[in-house]
Amino acid sequence: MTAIDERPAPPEAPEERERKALRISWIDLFLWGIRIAAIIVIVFGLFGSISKFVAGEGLTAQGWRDLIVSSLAQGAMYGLLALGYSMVYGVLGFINFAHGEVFMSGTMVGFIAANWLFENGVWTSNPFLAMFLVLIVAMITSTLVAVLVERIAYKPLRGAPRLIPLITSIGMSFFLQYTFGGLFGVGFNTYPPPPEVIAGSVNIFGIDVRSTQLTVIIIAILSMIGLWYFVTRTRSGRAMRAVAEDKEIAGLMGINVDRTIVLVFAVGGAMAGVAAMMWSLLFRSVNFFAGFLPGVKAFTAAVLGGIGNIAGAMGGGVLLGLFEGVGPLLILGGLGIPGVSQLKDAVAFIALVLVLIFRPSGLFGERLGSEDRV
Amino acid sequence: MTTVTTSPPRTASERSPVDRAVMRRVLRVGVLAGGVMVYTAAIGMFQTFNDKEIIDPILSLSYLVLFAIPAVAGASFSKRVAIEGIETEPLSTLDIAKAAIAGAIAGVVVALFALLVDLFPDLRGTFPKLGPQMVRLLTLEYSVASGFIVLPAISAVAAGAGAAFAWIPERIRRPLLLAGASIPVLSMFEPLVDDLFDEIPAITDFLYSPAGALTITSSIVVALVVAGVSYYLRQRDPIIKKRLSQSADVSVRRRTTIVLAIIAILAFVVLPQFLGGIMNELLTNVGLFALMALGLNVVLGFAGLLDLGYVAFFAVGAYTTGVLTSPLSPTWDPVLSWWFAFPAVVVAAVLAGLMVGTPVLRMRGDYLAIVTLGFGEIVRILLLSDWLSPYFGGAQGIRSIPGIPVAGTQVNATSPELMIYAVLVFVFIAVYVSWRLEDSRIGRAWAALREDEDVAEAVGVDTVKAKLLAFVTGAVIASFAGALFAAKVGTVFTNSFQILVSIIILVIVIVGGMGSLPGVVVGALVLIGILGGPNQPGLLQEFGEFKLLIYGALLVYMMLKRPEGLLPSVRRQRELHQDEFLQDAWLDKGEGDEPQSPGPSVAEPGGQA
Amino acid sequence: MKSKRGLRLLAIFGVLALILAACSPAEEGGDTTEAPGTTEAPTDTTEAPEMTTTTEGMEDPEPGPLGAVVVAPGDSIQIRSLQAISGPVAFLGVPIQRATMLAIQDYGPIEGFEVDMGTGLDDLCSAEGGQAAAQTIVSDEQVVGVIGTSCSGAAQAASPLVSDAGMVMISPANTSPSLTSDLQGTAGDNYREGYYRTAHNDLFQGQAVAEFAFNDLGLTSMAAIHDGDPYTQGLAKAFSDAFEELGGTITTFVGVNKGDTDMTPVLSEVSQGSPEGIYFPIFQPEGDFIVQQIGGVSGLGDVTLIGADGLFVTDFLGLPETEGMYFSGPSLDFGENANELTGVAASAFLETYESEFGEAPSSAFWAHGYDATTMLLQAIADVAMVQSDGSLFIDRQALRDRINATAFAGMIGDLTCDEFGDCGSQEIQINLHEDSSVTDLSQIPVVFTYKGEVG
Amino acid sequence: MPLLETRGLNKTFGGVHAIQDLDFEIEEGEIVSVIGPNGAGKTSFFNVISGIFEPDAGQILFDGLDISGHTPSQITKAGIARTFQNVRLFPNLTVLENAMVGQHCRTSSGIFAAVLRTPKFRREEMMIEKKAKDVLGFFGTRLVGYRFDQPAFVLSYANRRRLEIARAMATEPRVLLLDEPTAGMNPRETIELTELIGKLRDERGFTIVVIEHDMKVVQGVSDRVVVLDHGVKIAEGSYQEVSTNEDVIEAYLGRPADLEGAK
Repeated sequence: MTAIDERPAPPEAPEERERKALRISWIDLFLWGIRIAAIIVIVFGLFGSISKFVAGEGLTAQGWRDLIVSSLAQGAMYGLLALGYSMVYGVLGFINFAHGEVFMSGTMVGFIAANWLFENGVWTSNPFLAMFLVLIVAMITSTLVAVLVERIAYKPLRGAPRLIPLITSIGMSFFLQYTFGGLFGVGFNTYPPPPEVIAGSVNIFGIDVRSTQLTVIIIAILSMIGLWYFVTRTRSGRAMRAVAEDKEIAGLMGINVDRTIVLVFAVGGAMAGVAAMMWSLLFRSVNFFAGFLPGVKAFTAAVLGGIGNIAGAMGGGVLLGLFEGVGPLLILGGLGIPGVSQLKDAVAFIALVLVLIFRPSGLFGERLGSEDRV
Repeated sequence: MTTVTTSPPRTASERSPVDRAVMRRVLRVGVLAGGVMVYTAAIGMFQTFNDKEIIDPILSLSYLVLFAIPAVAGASFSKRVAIEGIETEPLSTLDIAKAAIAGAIAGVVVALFALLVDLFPDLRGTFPKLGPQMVRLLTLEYSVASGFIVLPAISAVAAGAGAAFAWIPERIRRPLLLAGASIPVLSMFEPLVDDLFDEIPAITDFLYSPAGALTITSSIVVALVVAGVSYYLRQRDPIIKKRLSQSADVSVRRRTTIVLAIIAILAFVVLPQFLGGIMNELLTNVGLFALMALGLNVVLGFAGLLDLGYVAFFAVGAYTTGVLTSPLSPTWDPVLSWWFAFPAVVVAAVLAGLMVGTPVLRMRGDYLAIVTLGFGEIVRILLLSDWLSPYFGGAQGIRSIPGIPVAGTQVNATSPELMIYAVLVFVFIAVYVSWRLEDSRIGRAWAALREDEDVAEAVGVDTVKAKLLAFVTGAVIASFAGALFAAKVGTVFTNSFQILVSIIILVIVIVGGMGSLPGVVVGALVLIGILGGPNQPGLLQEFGEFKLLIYGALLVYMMLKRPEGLLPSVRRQRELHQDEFLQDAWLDKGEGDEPQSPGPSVAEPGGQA
Repeated sequence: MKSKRGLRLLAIFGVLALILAACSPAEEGGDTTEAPGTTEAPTDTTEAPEMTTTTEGMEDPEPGPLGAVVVAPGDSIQIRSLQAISGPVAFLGVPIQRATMLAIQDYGPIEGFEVDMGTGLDDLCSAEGGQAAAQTIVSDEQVVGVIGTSCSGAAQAASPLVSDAGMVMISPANTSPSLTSDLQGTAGDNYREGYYRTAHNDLFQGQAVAEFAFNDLGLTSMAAIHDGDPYTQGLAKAFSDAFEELGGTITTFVGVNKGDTDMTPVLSEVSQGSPEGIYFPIFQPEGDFIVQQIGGVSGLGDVTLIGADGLFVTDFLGLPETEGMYFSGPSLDFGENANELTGVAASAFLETYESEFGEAPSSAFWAHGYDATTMLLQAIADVAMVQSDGSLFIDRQALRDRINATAFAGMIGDLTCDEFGDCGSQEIQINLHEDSSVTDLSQIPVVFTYKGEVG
Repeated sequence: MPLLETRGLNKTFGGVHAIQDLDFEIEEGEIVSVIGPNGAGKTSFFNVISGIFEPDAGQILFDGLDISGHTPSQITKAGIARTFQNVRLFPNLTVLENAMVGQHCRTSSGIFAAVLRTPKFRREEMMIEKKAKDVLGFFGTRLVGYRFDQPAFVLSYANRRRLEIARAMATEPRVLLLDEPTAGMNPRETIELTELIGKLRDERGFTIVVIEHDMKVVQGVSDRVVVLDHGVKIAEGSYQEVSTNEDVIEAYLGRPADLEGAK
């Protein structure tokens, strides 16, 4: 044969290689450029906002506080939803796109319960019982839908290339959306107004906080504590962590992997149910499409916080809530851009891109199974 | 697969009619079928489909769909999984009986549902589709009570027929099935047929009633003709097949492919001349989506990068064209012709591809999905924003975009029979480019990247470059679609660039077959042509309301049952049917023959390989 | 290498060009309406040869520059309905489509020819959707006119096709100034001959609200919120421009995104400028979120809220937070107004509607739809001529001329068309909503009326 | 001047020293075995050289130039190719395509050339195929003929190893890093491969570094043996020298079977 029988010649002249030894490729340069630009934009924006604030223009201190509290409430909801994404990713290593629809199912069926309770007077006469019942209904619905989706769409795909369950979940997401759209109609259903007890606002440390927002934040904290206890202190929780770490070994240790996976979906679903209840307090209007954007945002939150990390999901959610609630006004507003609230969603996604450029494993670090680590 | 492994094979003598497992299965299938029937009614599909007659005036689409469900369920009773070495149970009348019982159960479920809706009219407050009209239709305009007799009876017959179908000898079954299918197909494709035989109204007048459905007479004639032709062809079939299969020789096969491709191209070139405005409009939309799907196919099918914000490149193409060519575009004054704007579109797409591609280069594979989705939204939001409206028009979009000037005329929507050629030219370019790239050093690098990124890097593939190249190629192809879209529609608004578009392109690529060029084109033809795009009506406008439901269901179904797509690429087929290939390779050992590509119907092996 | 590539491209184009060239003569002989656009020659002459052969006493009419439709005896006169009948805007389009249907029934046959609307077409509230549907319409050369579209964006893409085909298009719901004129005598960028509308022009509504807020309410600084929809953004812009023209200040002009739920950020942004009033001509549910969340934003405690027709719906008015709000919109209190062409009063129409479809109309533009349809039918009736062979001859140019001269009393008021197709009554009114237990639209008092004057 | 040389190489993973102050060199045309107990840092050594990990400190000189910090593809292009401990092929590509991918870094046609099928591109493609067939032919009849068009995953374990080596050869390297090339092979195949490694140098002129557990192979192929333990080079020399070195015996004490069993 020909060339290869001879000694392969050095492919390039040494000088040329030497020049390439410059480690910084143009991609790194580009990324550094983005980093620096981001920092400059943020610094200038902050500076602009602060100087405006000092000059007595722009938002008042109370205005900022209101904005932050409402963003926190919104963020807490993202956080609870993010848990579902994070846990499923931690265990199965794919994005369960349909999780937003799991949440939506909770809000829709919760609406039936709330409406029924309202018509029967329970909503006004016994608000806490009513809210609790709605919570239970939403949680049960979301859990059932989550488990059903797992059974129908994901279980047969164990071990398939990871793109496949991801695409399946996108399909499932649309299927669920339009199923609910068909069942409930595409119009908006409005929950009855929140009961009197939480309709006003309370004063905490001198800050007026709307009671609904406070309730939402409290519920989120309680759910997080409950979940933390479940995951760290119970047998099933430990099984979940073991399966997340290594399915094969967990199976060898006598853990029923399939059942644990179902449990993960169930717990994620239940948390989505809680978020559904919170949604009904905060926004009241629901329709079949209500789950899509919160779902995407919640996944963003999960990635922000570091996927697979339960505390990270919550932290990521709260941060995302702040980024998109306060960010536009604080940063972009400071730069003098008009109509910044319209860019809210763009800010949320840009935050995601920036976080992944600065810290690819999320702000609080990833916790992934052995096979998913890079 | 599961049913086979759990129940040991039984002989006829052992089988007892009161076998509890059998009963449970009958019940389960019946309730499931009933549930699906109820589902179609509860989401309103059943009622909507009633507007479309299949055979005027005796059969509407709604009843066809409704009773197809027990028929399919019934057919499952006479399905046998063939396993080598184990004798399959022969079909028996008992199967039909079982199917009929299951069908009856399904009917009862539906009747119960109708009763429920009838008893609680308040349900309509929450579930708007559950009204008296639905009950009336569901019980075939009889009373609710008689529904308990009529529905189970028809469902039982449908299910029994479904089961009995397997009894019919193969050579008759096929023509029968085709004849049966031809009636709804011809009825639903009425606009197409109407358009094709525009000049010969005698044909359409004979076939269709004023409502646009087949008449009783015409459906009988159609069924007979189709059955006859297919029976005749089937007799001759072996000869043709033999001739084709003998050409295992690669060069002959390649020649066949080329001949087929030329025929297809000629058909595409000639066809628009015979079609009216409606069909050309439809095909133009198909072409635009095919173009985008071809682009996504490079990114996803070749390089394995899941881009959920692909619509962003479409938007970049459309907006660049709009800004440069429209006299109304704010800020940008010179009015360029489409041809001069085109290079700018390509440049903008390359830049956009790099902008999106670079930050995600080092990210984990599936973060890519969410980040690209985010990019898609960022682009849309920025284009819509008041902030950038001095450049992109914001909510008012960019209007008065001229068409493509060709030989003194403007090619745009007012000349659909020319627009289609513009789109076809670019589809051909995209197909040609993808085809050439796939079988080149770059295509192999993408394939390696898709298989195993780390190893690809280790054997000398510059994965950064390969990824960016994929992103940029995909972006440029999508921008072609955008440029054509802007010229065609004449206005661009951001609501044409929703996430939904990305998802639908994804469905096209998946359904057609990731990495398969004919698959992607056929996928676009089938999905956009029949169901339609997000803002584009398809041939079957009756499905409009349930378009996205069907898209979602299709995506799930394909992933579960046929992940390689309708016309799979060879590599995908290998990947998803590795165990079958291994078996074949084992069987072929020593023969020195290349493995036959296994059909989808090959029995799956009992265990994982 | 380069030249080779060029050669191949050339070859492809060459082949295509040859094919086109080969086919074009054949086309001229055949369906001429399928290749409209470039020539001003008559585009529809399929029935023309027949006409010249008739030799009965009366001279049969010659088709005008846009051609003519000839309806054979026994056939129906074809008009089309093109509305948003699926998706989120269906609430607007469905009642209009139904009103068109009922108007055709009420009007009855023209010269003994039935009028057929065909299947209602869907504009999908998008440019592509409108264009695709228009393609369907213009490929049937028997179609005389179109009632549509619901959305301005759809009309911008559809009207060139319809106009080029010589047909007329009357929209009951488009309000964008670009489709007609700027009210100062300059044609809008998307104005096409043969386009008319019975809906009001956005500029009037913007002007009305600005005058009301500035003069009557005495507000000097206002904010405007839209939702990124061309309609809401256009209206908010029209308002802002008019308000600043009057001497007021627009403190913030901002959009929310459709699907947004948390309005605190946008309201905070608005609160920065401490406006005295907010105009938000948007839809539900974003409008709901705004009124529900505005109480939690400091500095916006006692601003005057003004909504528009999109929020002037029963559901929204039932919210306790909407008390004290103003709503701008076309005059929708049709009461006993009757359409003089059919003699049907608005109240009678509503009764028929409810008995026919089992629900009240989900938006008030049915009346515009009804009037638009009768306007078209009346014009057809006026220009249609029965020919010697019993067929009906409708000249397209004559039809346009006739519609330009429209003058009749409809349900929405007096209809006359200006030279750019604005035919609506242009009456804008502002309602004050004081009690959330009153949700019947006709019970809510009108506090301001504005009659737009063109020119 | 040695062809490949490391000076004071260091790599730690979360406090664990995978490689410590490693000085290593190999002359052109030499075959050096790297041995050591499990966890000794052998594979980490390969990963650092081939650019998968960047060294924390130290230099990697290839042909006198520092290549540390380059990406794996750049290093492969410079002339160092490797195989993996747990065979990593592109399972769904055909055998021939697997080998052809190896030629990627030796070819340069871009998108336009590929789309337009320029003469240069066609020549290059023919060259790629020829070279791929040539390297596959190195293993006798095992990977040729009908095998060309078979997907890689149908191959037997030993054939996969061979294909991986072929793919590495296709990158036209000067140095071949073979990570346990005989793992999982039966004795007959092992002997055959041992001979092949010799042939790789003698006929094709590659310089070869091989990680090996099988001492028969080590004895059979090595000009020189380097012993690692806990990331530190504890011995170096001919097989005879090393196998009698006390440090080495001590290092292997935990698992004496390895050494003794091999003998």
